[in-house]
Amino acid sequence: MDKLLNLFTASGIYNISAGQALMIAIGLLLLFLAIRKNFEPLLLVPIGFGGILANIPEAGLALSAVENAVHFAKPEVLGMLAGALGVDSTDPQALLHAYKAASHTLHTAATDVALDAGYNNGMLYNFYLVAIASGAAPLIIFMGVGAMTDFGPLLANPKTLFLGAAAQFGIFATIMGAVALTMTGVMDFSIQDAAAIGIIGGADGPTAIYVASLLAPHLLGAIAVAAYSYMALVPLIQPPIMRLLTTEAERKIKMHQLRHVSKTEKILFPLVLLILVALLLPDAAPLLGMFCFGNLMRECGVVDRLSDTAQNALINIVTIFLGLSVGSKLSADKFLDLETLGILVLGVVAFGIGTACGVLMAKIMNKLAGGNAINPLIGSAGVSAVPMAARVSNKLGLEANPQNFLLMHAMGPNVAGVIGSAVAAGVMIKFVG
Amino acid sequence: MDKLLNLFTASGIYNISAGQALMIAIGLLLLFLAIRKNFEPLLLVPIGFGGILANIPEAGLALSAVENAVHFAKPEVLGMLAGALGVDSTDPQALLHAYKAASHTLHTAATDVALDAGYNNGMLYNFYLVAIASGAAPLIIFMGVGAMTDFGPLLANPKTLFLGAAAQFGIFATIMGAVALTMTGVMDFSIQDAAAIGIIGGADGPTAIYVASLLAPHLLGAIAVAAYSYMALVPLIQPPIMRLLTTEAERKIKMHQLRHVSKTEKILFPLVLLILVALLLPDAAPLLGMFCFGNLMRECGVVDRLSDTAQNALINIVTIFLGLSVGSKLSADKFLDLETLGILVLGVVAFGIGTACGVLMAKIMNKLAGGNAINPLIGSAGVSAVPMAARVSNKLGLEANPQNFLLMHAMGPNVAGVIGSAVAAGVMIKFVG
Amino acid sequence: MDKLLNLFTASGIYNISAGQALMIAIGLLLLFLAIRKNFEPLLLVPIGFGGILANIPEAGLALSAVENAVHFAKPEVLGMLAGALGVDSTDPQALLHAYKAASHTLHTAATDVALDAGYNNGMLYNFYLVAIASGAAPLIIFMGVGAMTDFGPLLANPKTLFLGAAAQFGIFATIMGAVALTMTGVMDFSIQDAAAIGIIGGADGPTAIYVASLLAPHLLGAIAVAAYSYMALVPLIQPPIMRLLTTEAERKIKMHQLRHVSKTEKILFPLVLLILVALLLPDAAPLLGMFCFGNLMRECGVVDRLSDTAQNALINIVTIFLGLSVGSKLSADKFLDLETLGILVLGVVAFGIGTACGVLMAKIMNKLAGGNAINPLIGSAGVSAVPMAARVSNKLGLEANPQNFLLMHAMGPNVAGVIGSAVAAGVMIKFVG
Amino acid sequence: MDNLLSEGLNLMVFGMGFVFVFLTLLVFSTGVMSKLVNKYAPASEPKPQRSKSNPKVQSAGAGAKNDELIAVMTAAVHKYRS
Amino acid sequence: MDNLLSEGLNLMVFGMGFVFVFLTLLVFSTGVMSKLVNKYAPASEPKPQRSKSNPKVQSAGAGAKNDELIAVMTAAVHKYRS
Amino acid sequence: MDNLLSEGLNLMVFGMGFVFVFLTLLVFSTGVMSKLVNKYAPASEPKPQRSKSNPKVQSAGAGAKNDELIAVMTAAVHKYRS
Ligand code: NA
Ligand code: NA
Ligand code: NA
Repeated sequence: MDKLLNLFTASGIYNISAGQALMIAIGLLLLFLAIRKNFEPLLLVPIGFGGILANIPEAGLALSAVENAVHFAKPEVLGMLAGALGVDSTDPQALLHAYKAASHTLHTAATDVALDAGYNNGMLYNFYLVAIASGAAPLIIFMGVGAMTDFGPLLANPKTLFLGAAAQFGIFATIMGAVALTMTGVMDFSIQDAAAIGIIGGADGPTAIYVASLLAPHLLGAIAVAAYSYMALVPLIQPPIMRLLTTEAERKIKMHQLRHVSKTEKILFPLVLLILVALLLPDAAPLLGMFCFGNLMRECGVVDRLSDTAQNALINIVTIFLGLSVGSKLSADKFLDLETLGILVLGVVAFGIGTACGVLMAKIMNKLAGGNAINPLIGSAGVSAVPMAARVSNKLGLEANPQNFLLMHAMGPNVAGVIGSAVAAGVMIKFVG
Repeated sequence: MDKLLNLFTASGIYNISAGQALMIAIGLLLLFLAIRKNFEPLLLVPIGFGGILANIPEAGLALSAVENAVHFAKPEVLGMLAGALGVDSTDPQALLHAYKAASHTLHTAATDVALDAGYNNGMLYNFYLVAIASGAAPLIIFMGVGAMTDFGPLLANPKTLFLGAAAQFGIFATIMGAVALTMTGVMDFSIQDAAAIGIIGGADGPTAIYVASLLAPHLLGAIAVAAYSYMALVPLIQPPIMRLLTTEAERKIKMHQLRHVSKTEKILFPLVLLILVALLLPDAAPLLGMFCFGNLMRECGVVDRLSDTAQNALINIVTIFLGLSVGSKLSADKFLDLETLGILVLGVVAFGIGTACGVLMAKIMNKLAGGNAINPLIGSAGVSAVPMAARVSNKLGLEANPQNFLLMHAMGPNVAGVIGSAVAAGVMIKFVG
Repeated sequence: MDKLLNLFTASGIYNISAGQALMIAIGLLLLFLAIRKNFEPLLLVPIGFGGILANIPEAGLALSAVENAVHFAKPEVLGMLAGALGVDSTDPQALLHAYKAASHTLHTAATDVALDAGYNNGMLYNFYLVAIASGAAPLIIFMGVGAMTDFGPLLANPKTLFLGAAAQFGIFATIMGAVALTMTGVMDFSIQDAAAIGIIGGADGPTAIYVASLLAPHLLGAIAVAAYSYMALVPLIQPPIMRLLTTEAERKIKMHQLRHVSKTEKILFPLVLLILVALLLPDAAPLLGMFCFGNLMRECGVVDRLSDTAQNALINIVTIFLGLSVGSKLSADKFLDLETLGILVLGVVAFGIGTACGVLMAKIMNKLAGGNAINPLIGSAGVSAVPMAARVSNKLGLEANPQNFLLMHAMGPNVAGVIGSAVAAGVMIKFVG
Repeated sequence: MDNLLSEGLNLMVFGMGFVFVFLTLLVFSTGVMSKLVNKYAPASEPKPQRSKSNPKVQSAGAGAKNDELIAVMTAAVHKYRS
Repeated sequence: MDNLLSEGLNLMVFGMGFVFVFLTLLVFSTGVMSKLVNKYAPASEPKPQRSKSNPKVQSAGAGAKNDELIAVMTAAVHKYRS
Repeated sequence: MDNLLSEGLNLMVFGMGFVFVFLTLLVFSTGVMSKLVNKYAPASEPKPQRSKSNPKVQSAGAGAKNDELIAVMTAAVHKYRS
């Protein structure tokens, strides 16, 4: 009878909090959006599922050994944790607070206490350590993205790189938005938080996760969910802005066919980019280095089996664990917060500003080029969100003129946007990391 | 000359013990069974080979750094190990005993001493740490199994879940068998050992390895070998029991064709199962969570590349290292023990009881349904051992009536058995973990 | 303004050293050789790229947390590092020296200080830890090579194993070369260094990396680059030696067609080899054990999906990280050294001596067999460098006699050379490891 | 000893009981789910798979030829991959 | 607070500036690279791909048949791999 | 120094010796293994591979056509996988 009671008091149904139930519902919503609405399903299926797992009451899948120990709150364990962390109180909240702020050495000491007491890291927490805290997963995915990227359209018209630069203004404007929210007392973001939130405007999933894991790991869940959701919403977010900022005549501009780009140029481009990174912004070296490496494997033509693996088995494996790990940050106590709301609002603003700046830059470039050379619609593709944003440019072009195929022209700014946000990421890591 | 002597005294032929020779022979036997008799070769080839590697004298491939240090037994190292572990004696056996019982902190201290003295973990020990001690490999394999499982037949006839429940009685009966052996003084199993042995009756490899790694890691080798061997022997173990418990008339019963199951049902099923787990048995969440995740990836239709990878590259990679890691537990000093014999005997009993209970439950359900609706032969498939047990049901059905195709009907209880044993695993982890 | 200056003083262009610029040029040269000249591109593309990444100024991608902390040289951090490492001086060079020589415990203490101070391992350093320092990557690649190797030609004519033995003399002669350079005061190699350099003569990449990582990790970069470069140069290095040592008549010798080898022989061979290793040379067990395991998976015919994965996804993934990790050892401060020059010279000598000994042994065997049975050209294939060396034998055979196809005959000594150098590796690890 | 027995009995009774409770609830939930799905989101007719390629193929030759084609292809693919 | 504002402004100005500087340099370097490549290592005519297999195939049947073949094969391969 | 020389010599002599001893034993063991296998478990005639599909294929068309088929398929498979 005792056992039965034990089983019941340890069950989810007895322990579930309103927050956990809500987060499970949010996880199901993400799955619905991914499966039925095709919202970036490769990431949102694992993230949504991981979010549900992270909120299973009493399972502690997303908690570290120390957090699990605090959750079960045996007085003698709490006492030893307080000793290890050097705090006076054995209040669980105070312990968790001290644990989060702890240096590496104190963190290790607390972990030793928890392991000695028989508590373990949850499964998702281990996935998080290996995939994200190590920095490995976003970098490996970036390598795979590099191996999937064709820089041909960019090389045919390198000036489209300016569009990829302009669209990054969304990132930096959003930082100011976060600063403003803090200064008006609505929210409380540090400059690191603000930078990590801004990167949502980069419209590039792995970059956002990488930056958030370095600058603001406690916001990672909300930032990743916002980044991928808005990337999926690009076909809804961008068109009104693009129509507002362009005239019908501009949307009708037909662009010259792109020149043929030789194999040698494609091989040399990742090396040129790498050397520029090496000379100017070492902090972007991990991201752009892996990206260039993937692209070189693709183009060099002598390591096709490695390139194949980087584009398939390896990126798929890493995506599964990255998604589950991001999901682990959707636990109720971390996600259900006013800050998450702020992040979601700021994120969509970032997308909008980036889109607008890309279009405006394209208009300027068109003016400078005589007014009939560059269709401003390709500017919006500079936010990245490859290849969705380029398709949106193409679609609006076709609406204005059924013979106006902008897809290849928009691929240039589109991949430029990936480089641009990785550069922006490097700057932010350098300044506030 | 000195060197030559050195080479000889360090060679395997000079150091091999009778136990190691016997275990190498057992490894070769497992390879023979796997390759020539087709006994679950995907696992038994790596396990058998790992078993041989683990018994190479002086190579210490399956030993931790501390065990290697104790093996070479330099007095000053033994002294420091004794200090680190807080024991008085420097007797190797006493040290090993203290090391096995050590808390995390003492374990780390001993490992530091061994590493400082220049000893290292053997290759297989490292594989074991990464694949099994972390809990990752069985869970990833379960995800892949989920991605390979079609719940269509189960959804068409959900009542077959009862067969998957009944067949788990083999697990719990075996626990009592292990308890009885201990109470009569024949063997000496703790309740954790008994539970881990019982799980062999679940007829599910990854579940058995997961449970054993949590409850009784010292029995892992024998339990895994028993589980996979008996799964391979299902076509020999089950038929006599099935014939004994059913009448010719019952075996001739033809079942109705299964209804068509819609895509939406298949997508929702893993989520329904996940939420039940979340509400009722959080301790089964890692196993069933990963299983449901794999199945959702399979059925949702929008992440086929992840599902493909989970079913192929990823599960194959993990299987290789899981098998070698299990093999590392076949070292002579751990495997050659009276307990192993007990485990092998109890395991086959568990299979038999599970089979019988499944068949009996099917008979009861058939009676309740009017006597001509459910062929009791499909009950035996409830032990899992997918898809072997379902094929056995089909084969006996065809023997009784050449037009009686039971395969699809038996697939329902077959996959139900996987769920059933994972639930049983969760209960045991909850109660005695 | 301050920020701008900050950005500039932290940029690569401000900080780059002549050594780093030179190493980046060497990385580009390796990429050129790999991509344009087809020098073992599967390894040299990742190694070359990793070498460039490792030399990006200020990025510290190839440095450990402690090395990064020392690089930025904050006085209080240096003071704490000196305390942790137990040295008096806070001079960066002295600290790095003490760090390299530190025991496991001191190493951990220094790492804790660096992590507490906010420094982290560089990306490539982490790859190195996981892939090479753990020993895993070369072993997994060896498993994949085993799964790709057909021992049929060797089994048809097992005497060709002697050719694989003779060609290993290159290894041991090179050790004496390194000893001689040290005794004459030109360089300063320890016996471990000499052994690791010698293994270049084994003409087998993973073996060379495995041995170097155990015996002389500081020389790993140069040894790996030399090994792969010379393997790519086999068609240039070997022919003059082969022509010098053989007569036109010998080169014209046609060999008997090889007998058919049964499946059972192919399955048993890796087991026979494994048991010999177990009995005679436990120190070669990791390398040859994984090799035999891969080959057994290939030949046994019941685990094709594991064998496929070992030959494709798994080996490709590991190759990517192995290559980048080796590249991390090409940082200017470690690579630009007189020793590297010595290694490059000794390596080519090793290849030459190995080739010569293989040919001479084949001549002796031909004499003993009556003078018209064994074409001495197949002896050079005994160095391994599979399958390049066998192709060279074939090419020279065809030059002498357009009907003389030696390829299959040369495959025997070719794979024998792999076994031979792994055995030599085991002996060296045993004696000086 | 006695303790071990009672623990074992407990584990058997509650364990087996829980497995049945859980799977009974699963039978029930699955049934409800299926009913709801078939009521509110009934599946369209199960489509004959690969309907697009079949006509093309059939217009090009008899069925026997296709089987043969597929057999050869499978062999080729198999060879390629192994 | 004030500090946060100035930090944010700094980050915006220098960050955005740096992104433009970097990408401008990349435009320039890429242009130089492309010019050098096309001057010193001009690409040969872009070869029509799979030119070797095409003649063979075309001699063996009409183009329509090939499409069909490839369709069937792709399906078979797809089936095989999934 | 002297020590290094003797260590080097030792390593060379014993190392090379051991490699020869080991491979000699391997030659011997392999020979014994092969003899036993061919005596007690002689291989059946080496089967011409794909003998099952060949007749089928051959009845369906000339050999030349098959080669062509396989060429196309290999190309398709290659394309599919890369
Ligand atoms: Na972007
Ligand atoms: Na089961
Ligand atoms: Na060799």
